[in-house]
Amino acid sequence: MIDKTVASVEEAVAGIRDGSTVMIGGFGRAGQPVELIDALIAQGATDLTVVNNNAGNGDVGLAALLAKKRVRRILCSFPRQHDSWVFDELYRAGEIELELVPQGNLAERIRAAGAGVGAFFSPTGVGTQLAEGKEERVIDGRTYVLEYPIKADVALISARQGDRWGNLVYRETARNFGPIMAAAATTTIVQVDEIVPLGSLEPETIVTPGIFVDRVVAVGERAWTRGGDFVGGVDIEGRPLADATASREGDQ
Amino acid sequence: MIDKTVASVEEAVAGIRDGSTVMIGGFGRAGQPVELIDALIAQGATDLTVVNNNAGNGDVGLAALLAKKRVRRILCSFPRQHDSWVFDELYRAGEIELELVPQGNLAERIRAAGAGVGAFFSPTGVGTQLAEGKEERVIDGRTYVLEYPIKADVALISARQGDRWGNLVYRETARNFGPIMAAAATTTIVQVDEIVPLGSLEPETIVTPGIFVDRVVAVGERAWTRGGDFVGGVDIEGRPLADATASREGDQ
Amino acid sequence: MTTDQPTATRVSRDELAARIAADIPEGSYVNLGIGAPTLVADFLPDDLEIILHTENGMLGMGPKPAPGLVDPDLINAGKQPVTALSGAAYFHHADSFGMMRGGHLDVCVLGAFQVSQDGDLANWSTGAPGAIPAVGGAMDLAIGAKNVYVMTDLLTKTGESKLVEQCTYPLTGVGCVTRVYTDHAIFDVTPDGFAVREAFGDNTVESLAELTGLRLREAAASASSTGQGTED
Amino acid sequence: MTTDQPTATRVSRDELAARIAADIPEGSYVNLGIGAPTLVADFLPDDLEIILHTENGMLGMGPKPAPGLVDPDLINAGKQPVTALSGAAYFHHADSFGMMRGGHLDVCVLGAFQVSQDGDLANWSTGAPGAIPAVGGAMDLAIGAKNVYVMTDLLTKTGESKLVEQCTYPLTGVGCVTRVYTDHAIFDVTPDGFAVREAFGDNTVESLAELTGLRLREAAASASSTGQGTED
Repeated sequence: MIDKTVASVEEAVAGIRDGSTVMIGGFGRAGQPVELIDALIAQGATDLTVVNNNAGNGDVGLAALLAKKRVRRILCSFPRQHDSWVFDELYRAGEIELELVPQGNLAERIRAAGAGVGAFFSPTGVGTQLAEGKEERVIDGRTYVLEYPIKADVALISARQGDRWGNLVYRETARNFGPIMAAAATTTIVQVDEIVPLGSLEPETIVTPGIFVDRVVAVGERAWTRGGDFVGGVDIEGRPLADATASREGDQ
Repeated sequence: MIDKTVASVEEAVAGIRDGSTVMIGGFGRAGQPVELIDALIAQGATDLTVVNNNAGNGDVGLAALLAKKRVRRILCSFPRQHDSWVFDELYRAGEIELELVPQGNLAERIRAAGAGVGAFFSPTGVGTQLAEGKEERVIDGRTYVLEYPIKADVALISARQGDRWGNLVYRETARNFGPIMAAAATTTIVQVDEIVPLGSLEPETIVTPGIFVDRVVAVGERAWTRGGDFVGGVDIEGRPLADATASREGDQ
Repeated sequence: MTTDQPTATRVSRDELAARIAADIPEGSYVNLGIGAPTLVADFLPDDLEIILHTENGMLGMGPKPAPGLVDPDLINAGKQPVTALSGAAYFHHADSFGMMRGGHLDVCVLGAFQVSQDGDLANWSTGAPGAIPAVGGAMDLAIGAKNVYVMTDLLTKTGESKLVEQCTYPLTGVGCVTRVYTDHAIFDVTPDGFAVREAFGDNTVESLAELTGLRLREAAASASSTGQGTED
Repeated sequence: MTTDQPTATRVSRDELAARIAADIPEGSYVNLGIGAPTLVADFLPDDLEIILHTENGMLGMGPKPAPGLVDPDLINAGKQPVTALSGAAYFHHADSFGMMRGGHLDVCVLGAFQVSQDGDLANWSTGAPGAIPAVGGAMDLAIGAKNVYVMTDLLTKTGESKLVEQCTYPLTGVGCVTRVYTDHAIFDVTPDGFAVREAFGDNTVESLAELTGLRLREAAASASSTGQGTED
């Protein structure tokens, strides 16, 4: 029997080696594998290269991983946010390398890695600083730059449900980088709200087939759903609204 | 109100011009837009370039379009089948041009067209006749050949259900080339078993978003489903089994 | 440019958003960039179906949710909570940017630091030393629609024209902008530089030329409007 | 080669299919090519989960349907009717071939006209003048799995070896074959050419060398077996 489920986030992140390239899913709070990132911090792997759309917010999750100096290099499209002080400080101190990649090139380069494409010509970034030194080519009258795949040793992603074969479905815009990162990494580790019996997921609607997935761990339902249905009652970061806050918002 | 639905297959294929490149979905019988192909034959456009996995079977559908000498050139991966006599004869007589493309390169080149990729390096076909004259490059120790997008003026595809925005869902392996051809053509024309009200298709499970679709026409349920459920009673080409045939098969 | 120009008529940001909204035909697929362009959504007529794309993986984006119904899984590219309309569809990031890069969007509305008369756009970096660079989807959006509209004040806070002969800020995209909506006037980008499509209030081609320091001309009367998604 | 060799022991096609099936570990993702390789499916043990991929867009392919339950929408790459197992998933052609090209399949089993000692495969065209060329997914399959197994008779009907120093037929893929299962023996492709992993019946390295006209050696005792899908 194939069983990719594991019992705990500790087991899920076991064996991630120092020096690994680690993709981390999510765009904002949506699809961020919060529990897996915390487990990676506890696990201790260091000298990492991280691929993520951002470079961490506040003091938790990816920002906490950065604060512990576990990350040597980061590839992302948007490291500068109002609360990205951890990255900002490391960057200014020269303690972290940054490869800034336009978001669409980031996505397509990750997709290329999973799909076995050796390199591709992209129209994005042509004539800008971010294409400096890259090979250019005019094809059919339009200028493109050559972009290479981004592969990873490990992907940490979040999905709504998974089964023991590793088949996954996502929720709304939390899908974002999950499916392409799952395919681009040697070992793909997924946290799901819920593990469902094999056969529960409709074959037409599976977004990530299990072939791309190595380990699945259930971390429980998000605060804003109950029994799979959206119930709200949280802020954009997923924090339950205090009663006071809720009534203030209600007044606006 | 956006309404991409049209009332008839005649209306659906109206305006296809002589000299067009036409993509036709399907792999075997699965996903073949039978009714749209028939309508295209009746519509009369000629001097076409056709992109399809095969080059027609028997005397119907694509084979009938070929027999009427409407197709100047065909791009496909597998033109030779036990019943592809129409193509065979035209090809041997030098009356049709063939660009033979490995199936995975065909799919990826179509995908590249829809996704705005200028060209890509593929490992498929390297060192073979089908890569002769193509640019080669060694990337990360592996050899690739440069492949270019395949665009089309028109795509004719088949889906299970569609709504008035053009959102589509497919059925089983009939999905095949549909989603990528929809994105690669200037005008995408879709036949569906059934047009459903906007909002009936679950947003998580829509495979082709309406942005890629221009016209949707309902052609009625396939012979092997009833009320959307599979009922069988047909052969692999979708022809209803005669009682005699059915009982013979039952004996085997 | 100096700041002691006589104050010309300007339209408010809301008025400008309404003006852009009015130029978007029904059936268009539209991406509204982060910041001021987001305002355009508030002025799209309720009785017209215009489909909003958000590059983090959705078509058919609806307005912000009611209080208490914020869904952290349902956000726009600016990471603000949104809703889904009937007919919405979700997809992953590569499909979403492929949709853009493949030229399937009709209109994209973006902010700008500068737009050159060749349609070059600078909106991602001021090039200030020591600043943390961040590009997000800006470069993809810049090249990713049939019509790339810029929404911006004509002048910076210090009175310099954002329409320029050549961008001095780092570029986001080359020759990509098709039209610029400013608080003073609407400009088309043409092979001969900027053409004034509509001057608001007491602005004239001449006064705008003076404000921008550019050679300007009037736009041809019936320039083609925004393309439709289908080619029927 | 001549046809008057003493007849060496051969295993039947079914026996060979069973032998290949026995070499595929549980949990493997496997694509079985059109023709003889399809037979392997019949010998995969029912109590082991091995997931079959068909390049026309499905993982978790099951056996052929019961009579009267043929579903024209549910077919394999050979256009034969199949079924879907619990846990199956459908996807489009670009995703399906990306899955292959990206190296996610563990095993692919293919037929062959010829295999060279460098692992080159020829199985798509005899190069006969006037023949209609057709390649299908052959070239993608050839480079699309961690282990590419060939299933074939060792000799052609006229007694020529299909294992060769260099292919004379048009190539399907270069250096892609990892192992060849024949009716006479199993051969590994190594940097030093073919190594006999297992000789059936009265075949020996020497008799096989004579049949093929190639320098052969015995395979190292404990060559690594098929890789698993995960790296745990």
